[in-house]
Amino acid sequence: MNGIAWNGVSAGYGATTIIEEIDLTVAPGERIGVLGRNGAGKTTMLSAMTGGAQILKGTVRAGDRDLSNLPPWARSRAGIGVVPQTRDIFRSLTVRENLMAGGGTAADMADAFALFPRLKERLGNLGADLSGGEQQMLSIARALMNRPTFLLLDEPLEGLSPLVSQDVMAAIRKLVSDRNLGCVLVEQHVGTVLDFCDRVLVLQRGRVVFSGTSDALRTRPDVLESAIGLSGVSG
Amino acid sequence: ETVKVGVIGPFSGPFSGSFGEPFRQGVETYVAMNGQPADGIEVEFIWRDLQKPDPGQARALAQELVAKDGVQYLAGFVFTPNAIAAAGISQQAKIPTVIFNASASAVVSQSEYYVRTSNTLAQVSVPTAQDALDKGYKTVVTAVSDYAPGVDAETNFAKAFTEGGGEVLESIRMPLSTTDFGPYLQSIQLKKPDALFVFLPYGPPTYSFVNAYRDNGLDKAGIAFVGTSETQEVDLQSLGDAALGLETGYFYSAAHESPENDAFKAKLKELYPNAEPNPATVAAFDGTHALYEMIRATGGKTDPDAAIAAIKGKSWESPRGPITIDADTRDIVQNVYIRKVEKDADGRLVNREYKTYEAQPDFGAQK
Amino acid sequence: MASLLASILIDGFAYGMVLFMVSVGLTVTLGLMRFVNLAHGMFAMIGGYAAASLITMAGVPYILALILAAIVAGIIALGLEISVIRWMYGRPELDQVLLTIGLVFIGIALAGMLFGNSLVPVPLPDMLRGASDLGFRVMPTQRIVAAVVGLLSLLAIWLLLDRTMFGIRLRATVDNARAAGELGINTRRVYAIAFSVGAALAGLGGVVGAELLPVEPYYPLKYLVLFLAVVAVGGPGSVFGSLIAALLLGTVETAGKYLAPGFATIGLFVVMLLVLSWRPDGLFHRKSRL
Amino acid sequence: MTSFPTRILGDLAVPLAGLILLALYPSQQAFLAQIAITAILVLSLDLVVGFAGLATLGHAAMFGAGAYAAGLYALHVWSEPLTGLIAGALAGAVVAGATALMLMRAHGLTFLMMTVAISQVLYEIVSKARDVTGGDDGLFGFTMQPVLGVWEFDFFGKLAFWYSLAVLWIVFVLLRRLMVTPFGQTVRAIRDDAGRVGSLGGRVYRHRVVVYTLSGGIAGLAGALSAQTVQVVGLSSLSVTYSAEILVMLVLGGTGRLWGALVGTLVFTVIHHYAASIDPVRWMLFIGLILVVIVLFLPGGLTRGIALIHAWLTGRRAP
Amino acid sequence: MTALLEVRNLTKSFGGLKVTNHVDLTLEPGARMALIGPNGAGKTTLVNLITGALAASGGSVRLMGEDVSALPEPVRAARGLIRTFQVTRLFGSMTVAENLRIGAIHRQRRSYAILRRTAVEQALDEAVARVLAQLRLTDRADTPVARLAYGEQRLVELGIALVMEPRVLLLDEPAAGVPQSESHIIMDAIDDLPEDLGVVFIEHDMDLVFRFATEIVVLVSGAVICTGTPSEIAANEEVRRVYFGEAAH
Ligand SMILES: Nc1ncnc2c1ncn2[C@@H]1O[C@H](COP(=O)(O)OP(=O)(O)OP(=O)(O)O)[C@@H](O)[C@H]1O
Ligand SMILES: Nc1ncnc2c1ncn2[C@@H]1O[C@H](COP(=O)(O)OP(=O)(O)OP(=O)(O)O)[C@@H](O)[C@H]1O
Ligand SMILES: [Mg+2]
Ligand SMILES: [Mg+2]
Repeated sequence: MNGIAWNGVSAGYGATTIIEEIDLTVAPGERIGVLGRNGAGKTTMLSAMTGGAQILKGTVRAGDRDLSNLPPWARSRAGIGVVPQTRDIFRSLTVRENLMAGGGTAADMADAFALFPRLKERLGNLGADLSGGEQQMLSIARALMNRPTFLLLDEPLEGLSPLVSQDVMAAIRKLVSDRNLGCVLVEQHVGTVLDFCDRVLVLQRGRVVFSGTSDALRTRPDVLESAIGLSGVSG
Repeated sequence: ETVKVGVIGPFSGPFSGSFGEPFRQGVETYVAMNGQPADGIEVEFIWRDLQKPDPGQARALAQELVAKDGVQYLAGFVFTPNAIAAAGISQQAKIPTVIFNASASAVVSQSEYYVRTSNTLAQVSVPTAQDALDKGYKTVVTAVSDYAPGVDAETNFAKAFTEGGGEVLESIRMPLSTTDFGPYLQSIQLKKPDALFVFLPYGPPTYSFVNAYRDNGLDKAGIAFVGTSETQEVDLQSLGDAALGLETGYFYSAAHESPENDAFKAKLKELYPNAEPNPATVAAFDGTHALYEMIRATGGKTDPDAAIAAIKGKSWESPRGPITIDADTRDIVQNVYIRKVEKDADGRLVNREYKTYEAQPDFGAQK
Repeated sequence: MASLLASILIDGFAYGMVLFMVSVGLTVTLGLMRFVNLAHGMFAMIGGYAAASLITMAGVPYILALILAAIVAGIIALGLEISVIRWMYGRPELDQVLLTIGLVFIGIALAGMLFGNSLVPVPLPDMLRGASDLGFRVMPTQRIVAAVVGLLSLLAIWLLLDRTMFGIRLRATVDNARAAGELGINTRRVYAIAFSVGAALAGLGGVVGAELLPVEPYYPLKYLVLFLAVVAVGGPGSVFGSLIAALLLGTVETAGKYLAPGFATIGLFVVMLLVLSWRPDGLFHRKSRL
Repeated sequence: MTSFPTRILGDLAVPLAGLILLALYPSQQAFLAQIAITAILVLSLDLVVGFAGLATLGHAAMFGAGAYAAGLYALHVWSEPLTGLIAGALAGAVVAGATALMLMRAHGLTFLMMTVAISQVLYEIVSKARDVTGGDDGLFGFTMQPVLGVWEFDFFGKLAFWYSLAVLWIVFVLLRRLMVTPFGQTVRAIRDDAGRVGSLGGRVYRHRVVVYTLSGGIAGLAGALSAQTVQVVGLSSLSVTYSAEILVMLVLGGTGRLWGALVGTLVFTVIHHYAASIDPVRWMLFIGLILVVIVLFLPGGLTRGIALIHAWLTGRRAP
Repeated sequence: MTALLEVRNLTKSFGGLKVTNHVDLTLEPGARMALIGPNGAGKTTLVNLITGALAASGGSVRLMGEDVSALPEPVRAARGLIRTFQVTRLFGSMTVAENLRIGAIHRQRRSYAILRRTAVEQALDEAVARVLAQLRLTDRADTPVARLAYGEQRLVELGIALVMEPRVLLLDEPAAGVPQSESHIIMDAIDDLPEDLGVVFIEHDMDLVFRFATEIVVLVSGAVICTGTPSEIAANEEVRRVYFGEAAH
């Protein structure tokens, strides 16, 4: 088994437990979606994998390795890349330095610019001077620089214009097939998730209330209604 | 009978090396040499740390020593404001107090129970000015640190020097925080005086100044160094060869030749192998003598007026030479020696005395 | 007149280079790492004591002692970083203030116990003692050494921070440690290295500055304001800014000494106030958005 | 919202603590008066550091200004204490208000260094004006009339203690009230995000100037108390070192909560006092260790630590 | 009837980059104007210029007929020109209710009040409670904002603006980061605002834009390329090419 896995994970901040008993395995080349209301624990679930939230019970693993007690940088080197919800770009570094910070080659840099031509134009600007969408592009590009084998995307489309959003989803789809990338997508737009993902996890108050294929979820209006608050899925 | 003496001084902090430790060494050396003041009377010293000028704290410590610890005498005090803040307590509670350092002229007059065994700046700088005139210097520039003792030294030196027919070309007051003295020395060099009169606090400023005096070539340019406390023993060895040949006028040199000084130095070395005998040590040593005199005169009983009467006008032979407590002012009268830094037989630097101005009073009190 | 100006410039430069040398390490720890390191002077002091002991007790040559002193300061700093300072990075600045002041108190007490409460000279070799003749006037040779060491350190740090991946990683870590960790940067190691490099530079400064700022237990507190002034005026994090600030402040104070001897300090602080009112982020600071 | 009895209890805490201390140290009233005066100063510092979020190393400038003003007032104008307090408070407020105009646009290290520069300049001026201020020999030679014409200043510091305690009490109660007013809350908001307050129509600069001036006034009040009870004013009352010392006390106790200022002052001075009389030479080592341990294990200062322990004992979450 | 907000010829460059290029806008009372455009088109910058957070290089801003171009940001805000931030900016040490209270204090001009008066307190509490209820945050009132999930923080961000009872409200991506299911809370809150109020909102979610906007302005490279009703914009090929792609129906 060479995927990443949450094994019975309960996690939170300080003494507060936010998510409970999460089980999920993501194989290379697999696309998993996570849905849930505000505060359901989606971000916390990803943070448990990257090291941002404390694991109170269970383990997170990459292949046979238990990552639970490793520092964030070691988890990253185990192949886990992340696009955080708050973007977390380096505001005082230039775009180029932001991209270089995590490593990567000139070829990776060229890939990044192919995906986001806008970034190339802003190469020497400080992260803080970028527009919201440009920061989001930078955050995605930066996560791809050191060629992760698993990519955790926390609302990667926030602030991106529709056209760019489409490009980003297409690019990630391509990476998944080209590099056999495993991918977890947290996204507000249910349609996008259902279209993109093989399997979907629905969280409600920190617990998994649904786990199955996208198509299976489409046929469960009760889950959509109670856990996501939608009566139907629009395009 | 136990007589308690509260000693207030900087036993920690930046001034502990130049004052706090010497105070303690001076007192304990005296006690080791003389035992208890009399049969059946035991002296107990209570040490209280006061790092810096802080009148509020000084007053609080004095009050506590008197009210809680029940001391009969106070002693110590490096900084003038601290001594002045404690004066009220000394006066009202009638606590005879021996000032080990605080050197403004006004200090002793603040309480009728104050006695001083150190010096004032006027006391040392007036004879130093006379000596400069005797050496034939016609023009000087004065360069002092810009604080009360520096200003006292400057005004008294300048007054004596001009009254004796010399000319002060310029009076420079250097901010206390100065670390780089190069520019001052360079501009002094341009004035081409015969000599340079200096006063700086102990420690780092003195060290930097003396080194800068050499490194900027003033000695080679023939501008003589006229100082007071700059070569005192606490700094002397660290100044190293840069100090060789410097001439100063001050009240105590460790190289003073007398049996009293030899005995004092021997005992000090025995108790504190690393200690240097220096003016602050001697001031505390003599201060302890003054305390003993008062305790003996009162048989250890609380009788402040008798105690203070007993010390007024007393003379004795101190390691520094003969000294007297003036009967009127309760301030010290002592010799001022002109010294030159030389190497002794062991290659250590010493202040060699070669001229004496006898029984100098506090000239400052007269103005 | 011309020679007065020349003197001001020369002495100002010489003094400024010493200021730069003793403060440059702080540009790294406070400016770049944003760790409010009031213990900077302690590492300078450690360097000074190390050099003094090596020279007087072991007879080590000056230049070698200089390098060893920097290494000693760096190693002690590394030990401190691993044991206490590491826990302080994300913490509020005032906590950092309190901790480093605590360290300074401990350092002062230990220095007093080990080396006595008086100053300890760092003996110069004969070659570096005395004055060098510049033709129209002389200048202490020792200052020339300080200037050279200062320029070399400037070059070294500039290379390290602006021309290597280490520099980018350090700045990234400081900017957002969580994101840096998530990108695979070993933030702990980056911090530890940067902190001990900063301390080693302080150690160098302590040795070459010892003629002006003599080594004694209270060194860390006495000159703290001086170190901070250089970093603040130069712009935190800018090594080059620190150099300019040190030269500016050095020259201003020197000019004061020549022109209005009693007011040199006031002049220095007034200029500092003016510069900081004019450029609240220091002379050299990267602007960032709202 | 705290309930009525707790609020009253909070208000009574200062005189209670004063009485307890008096029982513990019956013959050290000058020392206790020092603590009370320092506590007033540290409270005023908390306004700037804790509530406005501006770390300063120049707060003693206002304390010193108040002290010199009160001293000069007693020497040359009138030696009545209460008007002297007002003179001191005004002097502190004037110095703070005037410098605030320049200072309040800065923050962080820049602000810190500007406060250092200002207090150094003031220090140099006072030190040079020897004829007026006595330079570093200190300002002395004044005596005070009885407080309210009734209570005489005694050399044991009895009156000094009660007098300082009363002023401390008033200041503490007023500041506690101030912190929960709209003004107090606005100042806290400015500390969190000044730009955001500006976008809501708040005048950040003006609020900062007001807080700083107010704080300066209280610092000046503390200075005046010190001058009146000690009857000597030293240059060190203006020094950066003193500013640093009170900052350490504040941070030790915990910033941003008035209790912290009181606890920090008390703990620091008492430890210092004991450590310095037990071992005058090595007390710094001891205090240094205490500071390091507290920062490492009680983040946020003593009062935060107390809150954590209290929360743990009562099984609730800490604030 | 004068327009609420009139922007004329507004211009701004950063270095060589022209970020706002002779922009004209008119906002009538009751308008719900969506400002859309590609990333980096200069939308946020435009908001910054209108509120005075950034100084314009040229052009003028009139608020209810009065030229406010020379006024600093707080003064414009005090006259009812209120904005939210694209990246949430809350008072991090405070609870949700306290955050809103800061807004209320400024709205009611009590920021210099150094006495605690019951009447004042009541008025403040009422204003806060009203907005809390509107945003369904009442049970989060005493939670420190630092402990909120991102989406909830977005709600508070909006709440601070609402409590200000603005005349002109500029919202920079108010619904970004809020789940689809909850974004209607935000949009409903905007809908509930008094009729005579003008709202400009920047938004990349085309569902929301077409559902709520009465008027759409498209900004590209700092310049307004077209203005129109939702149906006009949806039909515009140019806009589709540079911005929507497949998204618009
Ligand atoms: N640093 C923190 N400390 C304490 N509690 C937190 C912290 N961060 C988040 N929480 C709490 O954890 C819960 C889940 O938050 P999380 O960010 O995981 O939600 P989410 O599903 O990602 O929501 P959103 O869609 O809004 O991003 C929320 O109730 C939040 O209040
Ligand atoms: N201070 C600055 N210095 C330099 N360039 C800047 C600065 N501020 C903004 N920019 C640039 O101006 C352009 C417009 O930025 P703005 O934030 O207004 O875009 P936006 O339309 O809000 O985009 P988004 O939808 O991505 O938030 C961007 O390319 C940005 O990089
Ligand atoms: Mg989230
Ligand atoms: Mg934007």
